[in-house]
Amino acid sequence: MPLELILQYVFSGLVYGSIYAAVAIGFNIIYNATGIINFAQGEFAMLGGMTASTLAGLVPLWLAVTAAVALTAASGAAIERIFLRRVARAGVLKMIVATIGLSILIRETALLAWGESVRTLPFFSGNEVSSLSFLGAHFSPQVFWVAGSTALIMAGLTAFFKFTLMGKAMRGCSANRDGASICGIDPGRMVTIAFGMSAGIGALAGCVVAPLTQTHYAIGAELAIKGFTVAAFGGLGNSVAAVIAGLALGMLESFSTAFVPEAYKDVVTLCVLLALLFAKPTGLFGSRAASMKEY
Amino acid sequence: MSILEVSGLSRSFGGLRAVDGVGFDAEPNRVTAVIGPNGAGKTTLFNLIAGSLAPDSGRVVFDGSDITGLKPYRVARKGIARTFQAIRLSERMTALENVMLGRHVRSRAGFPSGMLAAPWTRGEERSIREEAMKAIELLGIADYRDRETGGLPFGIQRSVELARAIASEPRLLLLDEPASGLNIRETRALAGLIALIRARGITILVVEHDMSLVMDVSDEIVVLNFGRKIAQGNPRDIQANREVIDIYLGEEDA
Amino acid sequence: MAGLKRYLPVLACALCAFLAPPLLAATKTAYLLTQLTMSAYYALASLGLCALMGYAGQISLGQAGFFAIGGYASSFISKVDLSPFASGGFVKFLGFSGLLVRGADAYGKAVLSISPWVACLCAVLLAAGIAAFIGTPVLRLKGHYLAMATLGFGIIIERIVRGTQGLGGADGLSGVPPLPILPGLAVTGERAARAANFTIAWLVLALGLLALVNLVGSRAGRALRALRDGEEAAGATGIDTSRYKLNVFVIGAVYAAVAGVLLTHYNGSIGPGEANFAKSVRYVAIVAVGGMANLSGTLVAGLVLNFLSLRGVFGRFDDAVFGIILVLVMVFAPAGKERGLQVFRRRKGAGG
Amino acid sequence: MRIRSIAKPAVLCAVVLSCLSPAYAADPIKIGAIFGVTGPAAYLGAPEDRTARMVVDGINKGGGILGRQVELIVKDSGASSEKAISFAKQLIEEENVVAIIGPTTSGESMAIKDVCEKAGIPLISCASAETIVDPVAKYVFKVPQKDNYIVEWLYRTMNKLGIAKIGVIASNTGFGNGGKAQLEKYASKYGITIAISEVYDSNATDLTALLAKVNAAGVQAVVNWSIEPAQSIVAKNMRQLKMTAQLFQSHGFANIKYVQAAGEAAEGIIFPCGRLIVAGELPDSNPQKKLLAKYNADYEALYNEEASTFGGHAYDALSILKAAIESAGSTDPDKIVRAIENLRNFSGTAGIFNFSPADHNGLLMDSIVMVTVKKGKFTLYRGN
Repeated sequence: MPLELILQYVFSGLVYGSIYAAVAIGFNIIYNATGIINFAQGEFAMLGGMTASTLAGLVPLWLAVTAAVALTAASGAAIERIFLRRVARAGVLKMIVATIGLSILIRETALLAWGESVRTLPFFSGNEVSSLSFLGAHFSPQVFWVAGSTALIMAGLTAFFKFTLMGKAMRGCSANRDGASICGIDPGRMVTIAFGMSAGIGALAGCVVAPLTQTHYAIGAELAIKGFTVAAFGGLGNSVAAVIAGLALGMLESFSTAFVPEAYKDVVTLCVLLALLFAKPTGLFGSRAASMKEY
Repeated sequence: MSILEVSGLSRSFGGLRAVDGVGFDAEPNRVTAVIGPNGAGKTTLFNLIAGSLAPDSGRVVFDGSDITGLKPYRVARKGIARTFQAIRLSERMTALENVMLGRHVRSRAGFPSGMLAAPWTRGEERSIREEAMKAIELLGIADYRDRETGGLPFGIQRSVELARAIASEPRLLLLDEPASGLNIRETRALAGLIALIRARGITILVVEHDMSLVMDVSDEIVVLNFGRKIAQGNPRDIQANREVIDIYLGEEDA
Repeated sequence: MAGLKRYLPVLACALCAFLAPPLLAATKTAYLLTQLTMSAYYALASLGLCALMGYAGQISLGQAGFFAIGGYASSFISKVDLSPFASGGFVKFLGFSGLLVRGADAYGKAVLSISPWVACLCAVLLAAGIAAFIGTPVLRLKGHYLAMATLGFGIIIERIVRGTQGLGGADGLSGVPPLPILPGLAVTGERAARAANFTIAWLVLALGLLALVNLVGSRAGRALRALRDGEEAAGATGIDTSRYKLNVFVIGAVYAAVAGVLLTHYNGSIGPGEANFAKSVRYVAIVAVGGMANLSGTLVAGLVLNFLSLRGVFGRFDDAVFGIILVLVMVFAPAGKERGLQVFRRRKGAGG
Repeated sequence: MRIRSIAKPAVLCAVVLSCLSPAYAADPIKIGAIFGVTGPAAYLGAPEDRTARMVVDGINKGGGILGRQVELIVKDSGASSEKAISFAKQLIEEENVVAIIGPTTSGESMAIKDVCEKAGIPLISCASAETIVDPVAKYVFKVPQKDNYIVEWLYRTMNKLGIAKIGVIASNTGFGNGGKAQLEKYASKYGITIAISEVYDSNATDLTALLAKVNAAGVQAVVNWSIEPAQSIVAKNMRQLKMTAQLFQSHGFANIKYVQAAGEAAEGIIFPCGRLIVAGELPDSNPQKKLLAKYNADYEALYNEEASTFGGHAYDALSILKAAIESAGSTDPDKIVRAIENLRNFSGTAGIFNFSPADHNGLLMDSIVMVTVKKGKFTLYRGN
């Protein structure tokens, strides 16, 4: 295969990978704080993209994106407060079923609010046709925004969890819920904040990718499945691993196009996930402890 | 000839050697107790024998056949029954149904015959029910028969668990801290039950740190400390054993 | 649950199978038979999932995958034209044993195909085989991983049936032949056979319920219920927990495959929509609203919800209704007694 | 809105009319409609649903058909064939509809083809798969253009532009696969070699990897056959990959939203479709012009979004049905079918229909024009 083609696959793999990684990070934050796999995580990305596209018509792009992220974060926290607070501690089976129901509800409301039509977001730099090239491979400048935002999210999270008081409190709460509450940390509030943060991160991922992939009410389900695949791939709860696994999966998907028709791309990804789950259920970098958290 | 031979059994979690080269034999239809202060590795040893934990090294031989590291259900099928420290019953099933579960190893109706309600299974079901009722009457909990175990008092739940173990007609019964959560009156009743079970020719291995129960029921005592066996003998010798007193300093009159 | 009380739902279902057609004909509402027949088959698939989720406590988000395997395999095998291989030994053997059917395709060309009975049997066996094959590793997983693995399985099936030209791609397979049962009686959507097909569907549903009611009351059923309430305790009483989970997983798959086969022959066609994630979620919602470990509850919920959905009562909110059900059932469902015991255990702390 | 009935106004008119007109059967003519208003085919089903309601309101305001008001019963099948079957049987046996229009997708149409044929109820499908009308079923028609006409227009244009080596990509839907098959079938006839031909997932959100592979095959043009948003994504990805190949789309691109989504990348895309979206540029002599202009204006006024060819299919289905009932003078299914088969140069949004017992689609090559995009607007393509 010629070098440009390989490089081309690398760049498209980078785009896929960064999107999945951002959604996977959202999964991990909620998983760490609550042990819940939030199947509605994909819908947060959809909400982010759709809100931004609506606002982009009224206000400058950067404001539309920031507002979309903030609004979605708020709705994520509210959803946890209203719905999931009562369902919490009801056992794994009920939690999964509740979040699936929630993702359907969010999607249907989005259908009601925005209709079935497809929306897009202006490119952050340049427009649909602007393209950069590197060693013969061409790609849209938006790719830097996508990869950059994921890197930004990673850096921000590491800093948040390491240096801020709330970050440490949240880590304490996820390590031992009862222990944390003894030291005066309100686990309930931590969970709400976790949902808010992961909703915001999902929304940012949704906004950054919208110019490339466009967005409509039903885009969330796909993202959730891929995001979870990456989270499980890396090891539930481990966000650094999620980024590595995300990029690995992205490359796998884009290179698989060279051998398998694109329509079977998902079959390849899911077969790899299933093989991994059977071989090492805790994921590539996961530890036994991380997977024991599913109370 | 001893019914249970444990030799060189050890298991560590990360750096901690919870059980370190423990070996002992249990004589048929006698009560062997394993005691030791908290964290001595009693429960770990118990789980290694019962099969819910795989040992790092060592052997467990039951009635001549090696059961080291066998899965719990295979251990149970060899004729070893066990109870759990925190009672694990099916709350949404009645006491009778729970005890009937004990007959699982003694019956063989499978999925197909179950779904087709094959005629021969009716006979087996009847015998399962009868055997279970025998164990329930033996344990004196007949009038709780049709009540869901979730709502029963703690002592009765313990009896149901014992009845379930007895119903499987085991040759060896493993009791994991049976006295935990029981008051004085219930512990004394438990001692009676253990004697009753022993009289039916069932060998008992009990892990317990309630000294009054241990001294009352056991024929042989194994003492563990920091994962190692430090003494073994009949209750009187153990009471007089210097080392045992040291590790229990001041515990004597608890 | 001893005694004959637990067989009442089975009796009721069987009675409906015979009484409903004349009753509906009398009240001029015989047109409801179609949707009631289709709902019965979907309820059968939900029953299989109820055994798995309610009685063995294992979640599956891939039930629609098995439904589709049943439907697609049966329609593909019964439609494939064997005339080019007519000289082959195997085909001669089939002909000799009376398993071949002569017919004509849409263009009137003579076609030699396997009798739908053989196709139907192969389809169910295929589903059982796939369930056993993937069940072994999958059922070692717990909670989220199990949900994810079954979800992944479902999507793989959906992508395969949607992407394969041989299976009609996104249009699915149509022109599926009727499934003859007795001379003059066949599973088909023909208007003349409407009442007979209703009876067939509800009898099959009654039999499916009967088998599970028997199972729950049997030795294996007790073991399943113990497994659900505590896998470790069940193991200690001699129950091979992984084999039992696998058995229920395969039974659930067989129920879905049988439903898939019969409904496909009844409808005369099957589309990739039968395998998608939204369908699996519906089965989960029906089991959840039916009360998780409640066979008759699942049956009633399956019939009612599918009937309303098939009549278009929910209109464009069809998916939304099932989403709302899931959230409400989970928010208001009792947290389950096992929660209580678990809290007790944590406070006690393990000694020794 | 379980049964989206517009019974209330219709019944009112019926009452008024019945006391005026002789004791004519005042009960409304029931027409069934099955559209995928939600679900994967929402971009087609929703405009079809909105158009159908608009057309029926118009018919009823104009006195209905044969003096009887029309009751349109719309069912949202969400593009799933099992629901289409259930609704078809319900519409036929319970609602006793005179005819059914829709469904939106080919899969659903094939599923209920036999149901309508055996029940003897006319079905006018809004889906384009060739197998709906081939083999011909007496009661089953379809209004969208034949795939092979679209393909032959594409290949004629390529011949004019001297393009001989192309890449074909299509979504794995009935629409996509149908088009890809026709493209492969007619390629040799026009001396076109297909260097690479592949299917992608209908809800694909990024096709750079696939297009890089297509580009590496050294093609002069790419044909993308799909109805999903992927159409705009293909356009953007090709420009981002600096591909020089000319992009051809299918008639699925005839919705201005896809142009808006593709932005500048849409410039210069060429695709064949009905005349609806370029109605303004048609010469006044064109018989369709008045009709298209009216449909565009009415639709935009009512739903403030531009009309699309997909909505046009519902428009044609209903107007053909109305014309057939009126010319047959009755709602008897067999009379309606014969009337449709005798319809000659009937002007619809998709083209001029000429039905016959052997041709239940009625559209010929001339129903299609080549269109391109200039400055974000559709315009007739007049050669290079």
